[in-house]
Amino acid sequence: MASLAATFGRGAMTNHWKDIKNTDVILVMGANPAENHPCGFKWAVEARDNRGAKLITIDPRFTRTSAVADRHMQIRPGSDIAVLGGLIRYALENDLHHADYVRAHTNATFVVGDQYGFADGLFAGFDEAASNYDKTAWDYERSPDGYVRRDPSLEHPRSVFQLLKQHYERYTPEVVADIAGCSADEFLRMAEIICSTGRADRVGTIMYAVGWTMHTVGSQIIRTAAILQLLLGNIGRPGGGINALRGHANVQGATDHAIVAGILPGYLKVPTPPQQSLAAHLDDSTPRPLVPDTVNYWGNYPKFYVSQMKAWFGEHATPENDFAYDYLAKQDGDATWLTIWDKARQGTLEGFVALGFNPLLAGPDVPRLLDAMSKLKWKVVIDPFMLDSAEFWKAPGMDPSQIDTEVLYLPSSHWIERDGSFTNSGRWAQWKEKAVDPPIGVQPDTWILSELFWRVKELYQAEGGAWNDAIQHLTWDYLNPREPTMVELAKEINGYDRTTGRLLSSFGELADDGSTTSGNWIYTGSYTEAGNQMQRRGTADPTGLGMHHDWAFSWPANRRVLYNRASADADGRPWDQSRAGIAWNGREWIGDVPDYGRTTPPDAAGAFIMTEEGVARLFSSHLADGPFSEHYEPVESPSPNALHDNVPINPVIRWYDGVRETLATGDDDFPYACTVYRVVEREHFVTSNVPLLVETMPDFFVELPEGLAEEKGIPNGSQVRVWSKRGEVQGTAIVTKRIKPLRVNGRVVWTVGIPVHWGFIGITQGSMANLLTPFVGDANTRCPEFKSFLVNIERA
Amino acid sequence: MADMADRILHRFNFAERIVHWVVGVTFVLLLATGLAFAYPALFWLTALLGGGPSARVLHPWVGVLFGIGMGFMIAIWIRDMFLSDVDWRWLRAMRAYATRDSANVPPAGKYNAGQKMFFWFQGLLAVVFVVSGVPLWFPEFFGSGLLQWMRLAHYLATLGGGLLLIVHVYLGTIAYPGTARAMIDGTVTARWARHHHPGWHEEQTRP
Amino acid sequence: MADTLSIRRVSATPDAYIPISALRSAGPSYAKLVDIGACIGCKGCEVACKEWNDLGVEPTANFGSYQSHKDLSPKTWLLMRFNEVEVDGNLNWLIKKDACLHCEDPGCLFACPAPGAIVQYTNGIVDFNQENCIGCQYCVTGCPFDIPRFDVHTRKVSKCNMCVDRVEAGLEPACVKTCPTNAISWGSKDDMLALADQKVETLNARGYDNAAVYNPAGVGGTHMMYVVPHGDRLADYSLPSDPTASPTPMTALGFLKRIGAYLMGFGVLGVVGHFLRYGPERLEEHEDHEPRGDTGAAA
Amino acid sequence: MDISRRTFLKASVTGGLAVSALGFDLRPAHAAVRQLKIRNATEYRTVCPYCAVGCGTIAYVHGSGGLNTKNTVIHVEGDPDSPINGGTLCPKGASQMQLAISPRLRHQPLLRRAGAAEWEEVDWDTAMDWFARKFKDSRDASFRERDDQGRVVNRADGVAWVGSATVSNEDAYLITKTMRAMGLVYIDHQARI
Repeated sequence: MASLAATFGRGAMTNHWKDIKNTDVILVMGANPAENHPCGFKWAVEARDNRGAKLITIDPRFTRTSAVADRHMQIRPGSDIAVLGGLIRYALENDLHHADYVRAHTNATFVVGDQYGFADGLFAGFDEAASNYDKTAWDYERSPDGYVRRDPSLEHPRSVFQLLKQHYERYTPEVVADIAGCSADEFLRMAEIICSTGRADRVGTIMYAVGWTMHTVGSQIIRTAAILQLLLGNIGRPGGGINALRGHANVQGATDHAIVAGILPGYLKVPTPPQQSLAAHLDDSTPRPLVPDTVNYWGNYPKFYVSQMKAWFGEHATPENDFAYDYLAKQDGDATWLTIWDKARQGTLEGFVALGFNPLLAGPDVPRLLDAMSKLKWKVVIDPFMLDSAEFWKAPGMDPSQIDTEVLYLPSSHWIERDGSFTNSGRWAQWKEKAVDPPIGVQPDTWILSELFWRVKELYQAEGGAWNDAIQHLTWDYLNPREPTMVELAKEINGYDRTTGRLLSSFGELADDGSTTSGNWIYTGSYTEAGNQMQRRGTADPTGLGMHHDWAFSWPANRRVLYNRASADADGRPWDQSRAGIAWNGREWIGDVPDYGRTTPPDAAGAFIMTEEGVARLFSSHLADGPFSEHYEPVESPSPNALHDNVPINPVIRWYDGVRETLATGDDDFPYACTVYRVVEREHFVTSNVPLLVETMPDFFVELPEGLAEEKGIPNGSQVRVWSKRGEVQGTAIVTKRIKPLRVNGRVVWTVGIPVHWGFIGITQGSMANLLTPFVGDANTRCPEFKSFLVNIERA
Repeated sequence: MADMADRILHRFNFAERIVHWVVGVTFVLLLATGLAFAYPALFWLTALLGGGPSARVLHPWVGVLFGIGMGFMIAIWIRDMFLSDVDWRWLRAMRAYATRDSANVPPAGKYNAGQKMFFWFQGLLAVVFVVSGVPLWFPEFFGSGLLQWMRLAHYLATLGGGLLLIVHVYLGTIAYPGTARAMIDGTVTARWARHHHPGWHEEQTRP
Repeated sequence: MADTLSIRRVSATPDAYIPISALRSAGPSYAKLVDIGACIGCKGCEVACKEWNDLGVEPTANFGSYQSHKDLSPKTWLLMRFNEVEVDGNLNWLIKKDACLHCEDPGCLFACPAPGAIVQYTNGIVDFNQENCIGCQYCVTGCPFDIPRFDVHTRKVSKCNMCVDRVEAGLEPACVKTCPTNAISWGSKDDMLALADQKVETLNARGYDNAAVYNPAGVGGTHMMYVVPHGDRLADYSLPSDPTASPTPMTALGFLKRIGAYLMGFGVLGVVGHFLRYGPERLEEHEDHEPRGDTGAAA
Repeated sequence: MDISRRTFLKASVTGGLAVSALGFDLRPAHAAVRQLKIRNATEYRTVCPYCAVGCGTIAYVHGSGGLNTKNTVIHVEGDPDSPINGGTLCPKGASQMQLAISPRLRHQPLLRRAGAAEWEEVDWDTAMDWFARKFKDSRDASFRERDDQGRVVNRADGVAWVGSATVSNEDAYLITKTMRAMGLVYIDHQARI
């Protein structure tokens, strides 16, 4: 999501599930929605059958999505940027981009400073010693008025448009074919379909998921796609967008509410040590407009931050103490998933709590995780089912007597035993009713969390200890303080006017003087004086576009399509009247909830209100690894980098200790590309407790191409062993026509695939896929590289 | 002559009678339940074997008994059942036999040609029953095309067996009194023997 | 009794026994339409079928396929079959929902000897009534699609009943309800035929020139129909190209049974007639006759 | 041959052996249609717990909710009103009932001591005391009010909290609020997008 925010200002699926029915072209890449989001995928099939939309898949495998697609192109895992870069080039070379849109709604017109450059696989500003970029090298050029210089003609050689053209010039169909292993002809056929939407009367969508994020260049893959969609004028429009398909019921909500390193609820930023005062934090975190005509909505950051502190610390958050600014920890450096495990492995992390999560199987590099877990002093696992992570000391090959980690397992209640809301991938927060009470002996998460809070708080009161004002002063004004209700929490998230005590109805009402509270500003409006908006069940669809404004609540402000100002041209006329997102009627915007002032005239500001540019960023300095994307090979690759073998892999990857030694080098011990995925019958690990699902997909398997199976003497259905430099797995061979050999840089590359769903606990057991995966992540998000690594294979 | 006519001759020994009745009883049960399966109007006959489901279960097992009985029967009697010249003449004179024109019926031995033919037909049908019955017993191991033909064959055998049974029972009971006792206590009167099986009678009464 | 459950045919029961009330109202005729071109093979229907009908779980093992079971079973009435086929150089993953097609002329029902074990409702559903099933498996033999499965433990045959309990309550079958991509549709047979034509047109427009509706005439049409993208390659979907409810041996058997009934009837009448004409044989009458002819053969 | 089996039935009965007028009772055939299993269930509208499509579902529950009763989920299927899924569910969604009432669900807190080869059962009170004690001890041991450069950081680096993308927004919010107040920064969940 980092890259969507870097491009558009918000990191979320731009459109929503039902909106996909409005499209003309669906590119499914880095995702397999038929497998992982079947009920959302129905809208793609609907578009295909009812609108004649073209449904195409680009994937290392012919998937169940491909089974109903119009075309499928097989590529090598990890070659996505090359393919997407090739599409950008194709669109620009053939003038297929939506010129009016690009001029009106992107930073194509912006002029970049002359210090910027790209050569030999490196952008300007690379610091070899620190392995990172000095991003000031990517700054825009300023006019004398202090604002960015713009060239509406797009002719300026350092205009973003020209730089973009120049940057992707190298991604010719032949280069794409060489890197991805497809044929140039097949690529061109795909390009023709995808780039057919660069017109006002056509619109295309992209569905992606972890097939893109789980790479060392994951963020930049998505950036490339976002650039493509901007060039084709597909962002903000019904039927368009770049749609991130999330994989758990409330990934979106849990991210919005920031169970994530580095952010606070509502994508506010976690303070850092250099920001020693609230003013310093707000100054760093509040962007300044780069052009005069931008809404720059993040300019309201102080209101969101202060309101959150008021929600959390109430009367203890005062102007005098910087609204309890020091109550929150200041984070130094990265604190994500991989870093947590690295800290555990180094022994600096003592305790680890996993709630509703099975980290051992969620990898990567399970042997390393087992080592890290064994070094913890204590670990608590909270889940309705027993998890492999709770019994890691019983994992195959482990000797419990050698492991001193104390482990507590707490059985918690289920989704069906609680009310509350889930926010789906399309940002719809939907309230669910509690159907039954939890069984005797089981406690709800809220109870467990409250008990932990109270017992820790009481321990501090009884015996003192480290500084704990924040704990003592944390607002906990629930009717039953030992178990807050979901409604109480929902209202706290929404926020109150502290003067009147009334629930707020919009984040527009938030103030930075402490007079309002809001636990999460983007959810303000979800539980108002009019009631629980997330529980609404109105099915009316007056636009016919499937927006359903009366169903549940869609953040922000019940808006269904993000950036919908861009669905209309500079004058506020929809690009396509039959698929109008919003339209200017001379007085106000009608249609969807406008992502713009309701009565702000079309020419008053740029369409992308969350960026300081006011427009979407084709060129963005918000990612660590470049303002444009560049193809880098996976850290384990069967091929040299065809573009610049001196910089084969992403140069700004963060390396953890001892990881490089666990990677296969260019030798032939590990000749095959391997990728990991889900199957529809399972969802990660919890489904190993569901008999009907175990029945439909019982065993761990290895999917391998017919030719490779023949070469290796592996009959279909036999047992095979697959091993990487880190570990090995064994499973049933599914010999398939659905994976073909690819010709990459002149040599044949085979791909094998394995599913992620098995562990040593469950109705059936099987190899853990993450025994194979490397402990390395994306340069921005540190999302692990699960999708492309090297293995060898033989008959077991 | 009268004493002589009333003399008792031993026609079938105990083993033969057991075999006959095993085959007879099982065949009647099989025929009844078979007809029940073939004709919905006769489905009530399954009650003989405890109703539909148990009739379906038991019918093949009864069939096994029938098959075993037939096996013994064939083993015991086959040597006596080859047709002689007299038998061929007998067959040509069957109409005389049926119309009680005994003067024109060639003299039979222990078995007349009709009985011999009955034996052969019954043996042939038994083979058809068994061969077609096994697949129908275990249909899961056979293709439905084959099974359909087997059903047809099984039915044809049933039809043949049923018709034979009608004639056999009729002739063995009310049409020719004194016959049935041969299969009850194993004896016949010399008179009966002399009339129906003069050759055999002569053999038995030869001093 | 809802009209939808009016009985149309009952196994091993002549039409004369169907109550007049059942014939009075035809009621709606339902059909399920499976658009193979929209099926993603997610097995949602397979699971929903098992869950709704409480069929129970069977141990399975991966045998080198995405397919869960090798075959239908008494506990698996619906099975997604996966087949990878190359057509004109293009790979096709043919995924077929295998379950009872609910024939208009049901071969199973015709073959069934147990009265009331198989019932066809006027709404088109062919249902097995296990209470009356005798376990002979003739229905298995009679089915041109190889659908019914015999349970060796209960000695009964079972198959998809089109969720007749749901249909009777005004709901669609569980598989239809659950299908994520709307690949299974439900409605009156007429509506489904019309929808099928539309879907074929859509497929034609997408380049599937041989797209076809599978509603085979040999069984009088079916109440589960398929829209098949490659209508010229039915075998790849394991769909018989010319199924029939009356295969030759069964037709012959039907004839022979009629003749056989007469034959056996005449057989009985014949011996009765013979007895009436000739009566029991009285040996005393023959006392004085010695049979003629030699006794050489017996000697 | 174009003679249906039906005509044979007719013929064989009418013209065949003695026509039995026994009369076949059709009632069992009707009764065989089992009653709708959800007919007396209470409906609760909820959301599928698996992926992030957010399919609306209806949980069918038996039990009146009376003082002496404990209600049970008997079936879950799609909510036809939902504009997202329109009542459809994938195999995972369609089998939710088995997730809700699985015999594999645990009802007992368990503690594994250092070096132990097996779990021991503990009651909730002991478990939560243990949890709070460990949490506080590690927080105390790792807490830093100021970093090496003397800057206020108020941070506890000794404890990490992960999860979860499977809890509700309200629980997620409470987790963040509580753990941030505790001074944790090592906070993450399943988000990989």
